Amino acid sequence: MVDADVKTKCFISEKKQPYLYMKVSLTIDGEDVGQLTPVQYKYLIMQALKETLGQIGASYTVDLLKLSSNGVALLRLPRGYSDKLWAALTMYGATPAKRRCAFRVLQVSPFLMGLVVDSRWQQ
Amino acid sequence: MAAPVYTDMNVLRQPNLSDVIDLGIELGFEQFAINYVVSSLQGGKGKKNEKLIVPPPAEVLLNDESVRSIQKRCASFKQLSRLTAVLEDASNTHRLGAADIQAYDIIAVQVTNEKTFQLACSTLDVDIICFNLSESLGFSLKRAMINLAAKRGIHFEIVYSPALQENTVKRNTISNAMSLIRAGGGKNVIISSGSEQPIDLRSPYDVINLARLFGLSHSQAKDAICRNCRAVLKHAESRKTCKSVVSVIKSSNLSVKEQWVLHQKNTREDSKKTDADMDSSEEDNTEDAHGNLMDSDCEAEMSDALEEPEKKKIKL
Amino acid sequence: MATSIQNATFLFHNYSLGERTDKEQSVVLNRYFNHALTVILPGASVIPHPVLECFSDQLAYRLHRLPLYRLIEIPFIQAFVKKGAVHMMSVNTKLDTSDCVAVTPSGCLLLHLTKDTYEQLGLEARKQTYHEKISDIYVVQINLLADHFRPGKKGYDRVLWCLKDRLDLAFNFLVAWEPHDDKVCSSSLGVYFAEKCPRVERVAQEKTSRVFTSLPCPKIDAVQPEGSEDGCHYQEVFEWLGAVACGIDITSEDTGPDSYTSTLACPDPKYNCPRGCVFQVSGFITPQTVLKVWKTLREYTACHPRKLADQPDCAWVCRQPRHSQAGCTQFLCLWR
Amino acid sequence: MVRFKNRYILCEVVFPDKKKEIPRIDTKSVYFAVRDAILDAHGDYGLGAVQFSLSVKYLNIKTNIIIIRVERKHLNIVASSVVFIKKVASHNIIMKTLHVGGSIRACQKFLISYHKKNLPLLYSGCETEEQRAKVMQSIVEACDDLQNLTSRTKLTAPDSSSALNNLMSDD
Repeated sequence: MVDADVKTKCFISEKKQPYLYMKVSLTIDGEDVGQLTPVQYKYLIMQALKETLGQIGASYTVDLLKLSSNGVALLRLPRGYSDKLWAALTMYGATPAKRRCAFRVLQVSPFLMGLVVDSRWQQ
Repeated sequence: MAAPVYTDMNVLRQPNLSDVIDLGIELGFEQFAINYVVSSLQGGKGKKNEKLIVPPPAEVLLNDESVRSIQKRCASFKQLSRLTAVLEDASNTHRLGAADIQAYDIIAVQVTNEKTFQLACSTLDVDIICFNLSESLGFSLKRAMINLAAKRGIHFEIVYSPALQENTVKRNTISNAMSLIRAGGGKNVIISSGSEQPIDLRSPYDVINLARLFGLSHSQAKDAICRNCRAVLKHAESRKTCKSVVSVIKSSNLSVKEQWVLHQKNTREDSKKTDADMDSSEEDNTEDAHGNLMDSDCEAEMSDALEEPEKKKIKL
Repeated sequence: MATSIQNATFLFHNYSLGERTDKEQSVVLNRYFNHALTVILPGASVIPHPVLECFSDQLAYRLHRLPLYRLIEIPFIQAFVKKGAVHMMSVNTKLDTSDCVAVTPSGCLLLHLTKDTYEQLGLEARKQTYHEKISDIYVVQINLLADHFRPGKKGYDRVLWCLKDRLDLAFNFLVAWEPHDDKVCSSSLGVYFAEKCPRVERVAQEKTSRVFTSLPCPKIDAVQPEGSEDGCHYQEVFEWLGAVACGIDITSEDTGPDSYTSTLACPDPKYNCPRGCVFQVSGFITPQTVLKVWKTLREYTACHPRKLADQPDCAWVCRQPRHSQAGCTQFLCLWR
Repeated sequence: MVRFKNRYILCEVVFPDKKKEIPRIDTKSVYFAVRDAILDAHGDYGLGAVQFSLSVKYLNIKTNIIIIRVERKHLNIVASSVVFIKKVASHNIIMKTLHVGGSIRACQKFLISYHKKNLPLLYSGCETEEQRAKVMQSIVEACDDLQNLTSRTKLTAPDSSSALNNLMSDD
């Protein structure tokens, strides 16, 4: 409902946004990542966190917002710990089944809207 | 000199090298140093006189054809040859000065104990010092030594790909990288993949973030895969041009775009006293020509490439 | 990309329908380079046709390897910079490691140079600072519209010489032109550059639209956007909009506060929207087009009061020298 | 010259199982217990960050007081992990963090005042007259010390090991 007598206002948020959103792609050596269910995908993320950051690292809420069929996922991380969580994903190199794997971050944004399109165009 | 681009200073020479580089380019790297590792500077074990055989850099690098096909996709792609020698002891280090080793773009040594570490930091003429980060070092990294090496323009390398596989290795890598960064204050560090397989590679931004985990600030982390790599290249270049960052070329060899230097000089001769003795008719050097326009900046660049005051200037 | 996450401020403008101000226009017009535009219309089953029409007459070109000195040639300045708004920026250049160039509608040529290029080029520049930190980026600003910027003057000759004779600077550009005079076709820019660089091609606009059914939507309190009993906080709403634009399914059982995979949910209070649509255009979009879309939507929303239209114009600051906050992406959320 | 700043965590090992004799623990087993706890709570990053500086500096087997050294920057990692230690060398234990100090001396000072405060508790637990008299004497001494403390602003640090041993021998 739009009120006619609402005055034009500008709000400026705090500098630190509560979340960090990122687009990551997962590759597993010799395996089709498209077959992974969201639960499996999330499990791998939790493994990655647990390995590098331990139980405390695994206790941060990392949300798997969307999983595409090519192993690309949208994640939401708490802002304050995003550096460590990101590094933990980077450092993850082998799945529990001893297959080599890699999480690679494609895009990062403090707003979910920023991940709608990638403006770094490829030719 | 090329602008600082994202560089991976350590890609191992092995059969599926081109796959690694393909992926590296896709991820955003533009420069790669292809690494050839010499496990010992001594040749064969049996005979004393048997010499170490080092392949010429051309054999290590990708051939022209594949370079051209890569450059179609990424115009700024560049490959560099790098030789890493593992130093078990202080003997045979003179081999590093031999022509076949000097033919490589970058020369690195992997130190294994305190003695070789000190030697490499203080006297050896190398560009990069690396460690086996997957085990505990067994000696302490002295700040004085690291500062000395930094002063000589030598960089320290952190290789991340071994850490991706095993937990103990990961832990030791983090620990060693942190103590290296703590001792050196985060200066003169480069981070490279050391990858054998494409799956070991991470994108530049991942690496920057990883470097922050090791204790670098954001700008230092970026420098670690960007500006410091260029500094390594400049240092390597200086090794070839009689230990100096000033190189001399004949004025007749100047390209058309650089010819202005000569005319500029003639009109401005009186403005610069220091340049008066450099007669521009015979020889000139491009670096100094910029000095005419922007002294301070040029000097800043020189010092960031090589912080070695006594070698900085050369009498012409 | 990486630097962008350090500090990101979210600006939220709350406009009333009744009030007609120029403020909103300036907000849109000051974001020169736009890459994509997303329109979310809960309640509408199709994208209104007038919205689609807004994009039809905007042309954008991609120029391959255009030498930089072409941008300071007098014919270009006379014919285009002075007679319209030129939106031009280099592409496939990373703001943090390579040189970037842009021409703004205000007639300013901006060169974002790395230290190396700066030192070789020999033009006066100031050091770029952001977040109180000094970076290694140097910014050269050249006002193309200045009276004294013409051949024969010292300044012009110097710039021309630097760009033409000292360094071979050539970039790939994206360019769009909005002439002041409506009778002039904006395609003449493409024709002009066809002779100046190896290849010119039109930038295709990618349009996608999606229809959703039965979606929980947050309620909005226009008086108190910072959250109240019958309205969600604007940041929550913005997140929700992002989720809808990204095509995230927030209704499935997998998501919710107790879920293993994701805890994202529609903020409270909410209502269920039976249908809606998402429309997205990507390409090189001028602020004028954005404004046009917005004005169209305003009329549209006026007839359907229960509408929520927003345009996060994903301002492409990624390589936008002018507003560069180290490659951060700014958003503009206009809102009814 | 910048030096590496450390923090020292003073902990008391409490044995929840009521047993006659107190189990013996050694520095090594405590070190590994701390190490495993860090690995579990903070993973490879946590351990990697502290393993350079982590060490068990002091262990008193009579009072079960330990001092753990760690680099100042990563104090949190260790301090938060110590809480999770349940076992040392197969004995059930609880780690009770008493104090965090910038030097061993600061910890020692704290420890002495801590023990002095706890002397009355010991008194009530004494079984023979002889012990009781000894503890009483210690309490009197401690009170004197405390008075001295208030009268003099500067504390002359007693020889740490002997002072501790004096207190311990009362047990």
